[in-house]
Amino acid sequence: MPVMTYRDALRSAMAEEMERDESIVLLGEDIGLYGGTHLVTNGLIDQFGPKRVIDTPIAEGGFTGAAIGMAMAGLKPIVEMMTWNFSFLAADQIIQTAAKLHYFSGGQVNVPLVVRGPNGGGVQLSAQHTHSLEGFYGHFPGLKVVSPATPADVKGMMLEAIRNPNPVIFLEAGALYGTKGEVPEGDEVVPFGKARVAREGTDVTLIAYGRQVPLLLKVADKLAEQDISAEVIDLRSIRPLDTETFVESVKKTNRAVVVQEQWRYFSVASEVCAVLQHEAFDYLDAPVERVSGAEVPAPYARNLEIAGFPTIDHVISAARRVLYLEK
Amino acid sequence: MPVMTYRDALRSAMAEEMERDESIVLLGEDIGLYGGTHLVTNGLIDQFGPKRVIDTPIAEGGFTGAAIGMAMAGLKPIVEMMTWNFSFLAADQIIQTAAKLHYFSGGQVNVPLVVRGPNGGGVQLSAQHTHSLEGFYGHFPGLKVVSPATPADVKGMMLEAIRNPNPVIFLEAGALYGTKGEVPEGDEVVPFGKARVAREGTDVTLIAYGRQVPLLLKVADKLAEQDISAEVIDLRSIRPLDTETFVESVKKTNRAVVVQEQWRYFSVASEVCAVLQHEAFDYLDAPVERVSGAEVPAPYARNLEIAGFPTIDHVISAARRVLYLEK
Amino acid sequence: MRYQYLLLAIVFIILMKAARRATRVKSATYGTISTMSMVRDPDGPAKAVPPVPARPSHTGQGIDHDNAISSADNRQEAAMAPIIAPADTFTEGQAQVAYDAEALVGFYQKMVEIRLFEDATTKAFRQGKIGGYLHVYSGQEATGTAFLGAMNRDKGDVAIAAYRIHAHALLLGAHPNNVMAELYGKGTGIVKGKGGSMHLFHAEGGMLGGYGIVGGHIPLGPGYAYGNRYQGGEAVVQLYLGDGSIHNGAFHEAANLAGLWGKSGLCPTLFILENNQYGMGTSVERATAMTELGKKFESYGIEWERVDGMDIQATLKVAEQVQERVRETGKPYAIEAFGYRIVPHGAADFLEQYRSKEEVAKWREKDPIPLLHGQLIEMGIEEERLEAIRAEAKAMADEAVKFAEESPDPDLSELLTDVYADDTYVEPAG
Amino acid sequence: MRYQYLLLAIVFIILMKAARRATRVKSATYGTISTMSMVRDPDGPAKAVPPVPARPSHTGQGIDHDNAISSADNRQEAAMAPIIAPADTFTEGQAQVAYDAEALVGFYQKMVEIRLFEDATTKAFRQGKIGGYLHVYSGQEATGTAFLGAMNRDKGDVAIAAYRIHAHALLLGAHPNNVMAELYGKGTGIVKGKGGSMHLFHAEGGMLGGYGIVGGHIPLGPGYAYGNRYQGGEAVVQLYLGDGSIHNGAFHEAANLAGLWGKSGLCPTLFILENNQYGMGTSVERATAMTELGKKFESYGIEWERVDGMDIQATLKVAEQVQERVRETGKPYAIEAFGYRIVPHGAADFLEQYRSKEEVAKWREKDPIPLLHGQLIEMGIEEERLEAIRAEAKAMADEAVKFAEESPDPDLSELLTDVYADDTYVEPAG
Ligand SMILES: Cc1ncc(C[n+]2csc(CCOP(=O)(O)OP(=O)(O)O)c2C)c(N)n1
Ligand SMILES: Cc1ncc(C[n+]2csc(CCOP(=O)(O)OP(=O)(O)O)c2C)c(N)n1
Ligand SMILES: [Mg+2]
Ligand SMILES: [Mg+2]
Repeated sequence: MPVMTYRDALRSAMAEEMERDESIVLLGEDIGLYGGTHLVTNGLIDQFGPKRVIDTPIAEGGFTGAAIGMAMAGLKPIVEMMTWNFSFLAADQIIQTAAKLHYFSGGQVNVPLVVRGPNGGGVQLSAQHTHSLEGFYGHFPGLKVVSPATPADVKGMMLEAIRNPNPVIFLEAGALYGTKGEVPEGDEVVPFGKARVAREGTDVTLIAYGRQVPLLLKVADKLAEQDISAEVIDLRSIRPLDTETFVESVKKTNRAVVVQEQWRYFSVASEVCAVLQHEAFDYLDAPVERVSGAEVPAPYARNLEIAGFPTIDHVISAARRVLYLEK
Repeated sequence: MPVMTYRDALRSAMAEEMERDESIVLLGEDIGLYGGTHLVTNGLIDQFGPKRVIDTPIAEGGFTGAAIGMAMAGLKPIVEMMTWNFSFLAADQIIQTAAKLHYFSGGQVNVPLVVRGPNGGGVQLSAQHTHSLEGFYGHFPGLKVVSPATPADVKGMMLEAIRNPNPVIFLEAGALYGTKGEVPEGDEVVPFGKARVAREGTDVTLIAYGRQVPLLLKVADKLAEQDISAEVIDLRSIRPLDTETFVESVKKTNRAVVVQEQWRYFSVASEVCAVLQHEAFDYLDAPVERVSGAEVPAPYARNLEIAGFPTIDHVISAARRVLYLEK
Repeated sequence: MRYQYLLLAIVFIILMKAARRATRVKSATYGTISTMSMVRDPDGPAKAVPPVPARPSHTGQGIDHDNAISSADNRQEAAMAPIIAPADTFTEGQAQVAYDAEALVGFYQKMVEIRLFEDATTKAFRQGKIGGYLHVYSGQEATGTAFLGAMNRDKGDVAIAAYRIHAHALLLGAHPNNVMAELYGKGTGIVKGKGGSMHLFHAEGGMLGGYGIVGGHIPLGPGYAYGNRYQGGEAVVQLYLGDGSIHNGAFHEAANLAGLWGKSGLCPTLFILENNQYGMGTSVERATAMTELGKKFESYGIEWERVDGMDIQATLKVAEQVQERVRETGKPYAIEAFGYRIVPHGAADFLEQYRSKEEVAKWREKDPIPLLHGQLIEMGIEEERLEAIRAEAKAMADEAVKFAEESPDPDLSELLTDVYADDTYVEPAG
Repeated sequence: MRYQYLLLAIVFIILMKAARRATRVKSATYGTISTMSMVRDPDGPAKAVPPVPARPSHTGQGIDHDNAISSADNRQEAAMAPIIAPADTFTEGQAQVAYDAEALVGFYQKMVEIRLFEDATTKAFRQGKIGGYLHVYSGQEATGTAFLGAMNRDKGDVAIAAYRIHAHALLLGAHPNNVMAELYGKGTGIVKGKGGSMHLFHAEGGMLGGYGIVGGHIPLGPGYAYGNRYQGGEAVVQLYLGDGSIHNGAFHEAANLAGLWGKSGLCPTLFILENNQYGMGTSVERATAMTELGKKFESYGIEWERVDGMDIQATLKVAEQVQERVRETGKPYAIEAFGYRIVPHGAADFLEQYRSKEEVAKWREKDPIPLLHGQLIEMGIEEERLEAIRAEAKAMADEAVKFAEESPDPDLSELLTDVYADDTYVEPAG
């Protein structure tokens, strides 16, 4: 299997599908001439022309709404949020229109729309440019929300996202754009609503998605050094959420740690805990631990920023807590 | 103590405080001449004039942002969202500016702002006009988020909201505007971050906020008929969340049901479950049950709408499940 | 509680009487046409529908009147002078087609159908049979009737509008029975009872909604237009918006995209700005310092003209011409249809503290239906024929009500369908 | 990985060389002033800073060049003709004050200080000492320098701006050391290391931010202006915005509120639209069909004029006059300052696929600093004096770098403070 970066895998999913299907268009700020601020769309304007790779003014609400209109007219638009931090300006279009149109039209209108872009913290991007919005968008029925962590998944899930007849919130792990991995050639769709066991283990289940998945794999390595066998679950889909996979895992390990970059309250980790205490009540040997970001807007200074994100040490310590190896 | 409606208690908190403090201004759509679509501000333009009761164009983002500017200039603006459903258009201003300004200015700027309005479903308002946004806004540090359920609380918490130096998301239970209750006279502030035991009981803890609180009180009555003694907790504050009160209650009752109108995933109830399984792990005799709205955009037809909201029967049945009286 | 309702009912009757008094002279000239939910026996005197307690828009709880209006000064400081229709700025149009009396009779019929249908909806709302929000189009019928009439479905033309849209659905061929059933929240409703008054869709007829967030639907228009042209289509999108929505950022962003995409002929969008002078209770003067609303399109390189939105002969003159112009150029174009909402904003909003009865009365004199009625009589159409049209329209509305009342509620299973186009499982309440 | 970095470094050197070649002629005339992060020894030839691999803006991961540009046609179809400055539309202003050479020397000093300070920031960014986003003001100094100079702090004037704001902070009296320390993310930073380049605040000097969401700060301006007037203040709010932000809904809503509130004299806001012809990589022509940006203010009843934003004598002529005009009327007013960003959008954006080197070179000839330099020489100011100013400015920048480098990181406890103004407890990570 060819090895490629997360960024390339993503671009190739779009480019390949655009070659197959003329109804796909891209919209976003500086995705064309400029090449995309994260170079995800670099070169696509040359390949497909400006009618299909549409540079827009800085008007997230407007062009997301326009993309909904395009979807109604039979296109399959892919909107780039330059970063998801700007999507608050499109929240009304996403939540009030895209998510509900199929329902309140009594099924008369479909919205096959993908809204994609980098999500989560970068390096010192500070308060307004650092958000993890899985729970935020995941809350709304009518949307599908995914958060792929590997090059293979980002390609396979983008293919699925484009072909899916619903509005899809595609939360890329911006921090992982440059990471590499094997990517199956051709048309390997990764379906939504299926979590992935990223590593098998027996003593404790570590659960995350996106940027935290590679972090958990490192944690698992370190725990292995302490003779602790950790199973790592990559949720991949946020809505629908595959509860079965992690519940089954915890029924086996009896202990779980959920890790996320986002804030603790009303979050993905809250949900996972709520599901686990319900579905694996009799299996849990310890309270499920959550590891989350600090409850603060992201600071700029690197030392503060690092202190505000979940770290390997946080997770190790949480894993040891659920194993009653430390307090 | 005088008895008044939730609506009047709310209005009187604002009117009394406006008489005491000239720096308070109101902004919103049709809050002045029209009287407010829910009549919460009715008459205030006559009392305080159009410079203090400012009718705005339909521009939620713009006037919320302007209110932030006013707060920076030393005013204490109270913004009315005609309904919180329109606040997605102001989400950027609320989340990106109001919530973070104090932090990213290194403490140089305060934002003493209240954004208020009716939240939650009404009667047949359908998909775009039916949202419960406690978890949505509660997720963001920098905001204070409250959801009062009684006339006394709505008055006392509005007084606190106005005097609080932070941006406050004030989620009124629109469906309760006409309900009556005793309201202490004068300056009785209800502090944020303190839940309320709305009814004491010993067998099961029922937890909610806003519109569901009166519903839980009815449930408790019905359970009493079955010789089940239910304790009812009204969370009141969403951020900060008073976890102590409900954890203590569950340590006593060993069983809990959390009820909310909002969608199940990544919600307030998720959080309460997550906290309970962690803080009361050894006390829980049964998994905490959640009762939430159906995972659909709100339908218009009355029968569908009713079927989509949590009901007394849902809660009774959940309470009986945690007591192992039914499956 | 009962006492409050009684008080409300009394206030309501007084208001109704005043409104009737104000319009009596004019209404005498147009027989059964009424707008304040009065059902007139064609042969007898008008009878007011027995008022049921109006409900406030949100909760079903009573409204309190404790905080009566106290200071006229503050109020005056806030209110502005009533707006006068800038009649001299209306364009005449250069219609190829001259509409003869026969054609106009057809338009008369359409307008009457809408009016009487909507009168019936208002009545049903007051009876508590229709829930949620209900916004009727009374006074503005000439605009929708002319412009929607210019649509060419063979070419794929569609309309996208906000929430004051019963007329749009009816004019684009939705069956009145299904529209009424929708408002009743019945399973036979045009969107299965899921949407209600604000979310009417009739995709087959080109009616693509039906949206409740002011301004929120505007970006959809240029997007649809682009999407259609991109695929080689030749559709024109009619995009209806209100004067209140024009100050919203969504308008600005969408109009700018339309202008921009229009440069390459990829954005055949006809903006139809219905300036009825109020966004809910806020007059144009109180919403913007630059009140010449159509001119705002110039910021986006979009040409525009203003028409008298209450005179169907004026709107007709323009409609077909601009529709084809947009089709040919692929560029957006804008119409400001200047008019007036002669009814309250929504059916629940009976308190009109923000405008005077005199102002409403003045504008009711320009009501497009009696206006056309008078013109037709002058052209020699016989009153009996128009009377028959009204009777038929009334029968149509009655039939719709009957259909709606007799229709079953939606099946409860409908709650969980249409969330996802691929029927992904969703959880029920509880 | 290493190979990629090497490749990047080579590409980078080539780009730098090309840029230098393009500007050599002109740059020879202004001594040590440089913008492409070249540090010149005052006595010797220019030396390029050894290029470190530029990082893409988000991840610190390498950029791939696999998808090289293949089709020139598509690119040409997308790009539009370069914009020419509409010089004949610039207003002359009727300044009461004529600025003599001595005063202009003062402005020269300010502009040079900004330029050299920012050159130092760019260098530090390339060295990896400054993180996040870094947007410098090079080419636009004449605008900020003139307008911010017209502020009257005794009357409470303030400025609110976006993220290209080092100049604003410096000109309003923030100490360069603290500004630089902020960019370094140090505890001595002007906002304690919490904000970085985009969030500079110096409330004492009237600098109220520092915002990173395009358009998001605009509504704050009219709000602040209203708030101040409401309390009997006489402040003017200078509200800086870019050409890219004007298509955002936030602009539209805010400008409309400003116009409206201005009718009652309650909105003394001076909009300063810095039209540097690009929003990131998108030219004005590619962002709107109506490219006369200042004219967009007319939609809100706001008067405006256009000035040459690269000629400080032009901006000075207008600045004081309009500042006082806004103060007197309490109404908003707008300036379109037409100029050019002669540097990449952000310090990480070295790939400029969206504009030609020729275009940049052409505009570098209008660089405000050499322009004023030439004017001053013509006025008889001696080169030595200007040289000394540049040397001092360089020393100031060096000192700021030294201060920043030697400053301690913020105390870790700072992570959890300033979330709430009343110090509500917040939880740490973990
Ligand atoms: C974003 C948003 N804000 C507020 C409302 C409440 N609201 C419904 S209709 C309306 C007035 C709209 O006025 P206009 O656009 O002129 O349309 P008209 O009612 O006159 O047809 C308002 C404020 C809403 N639905 N959406
Ligand atoms: C809402 C939003 N969308 C996109 C961005 C990314 N972005 C940062 S600066 C910029 C360009 C802004 O251009 P302009 O307003 O002209 O200011 P200039 O950079 O030219 O000073 C963009 C698109 C952002 N910060 N906020
Ligand atoms: Mg209107
Ligand atoms: Mg710019």
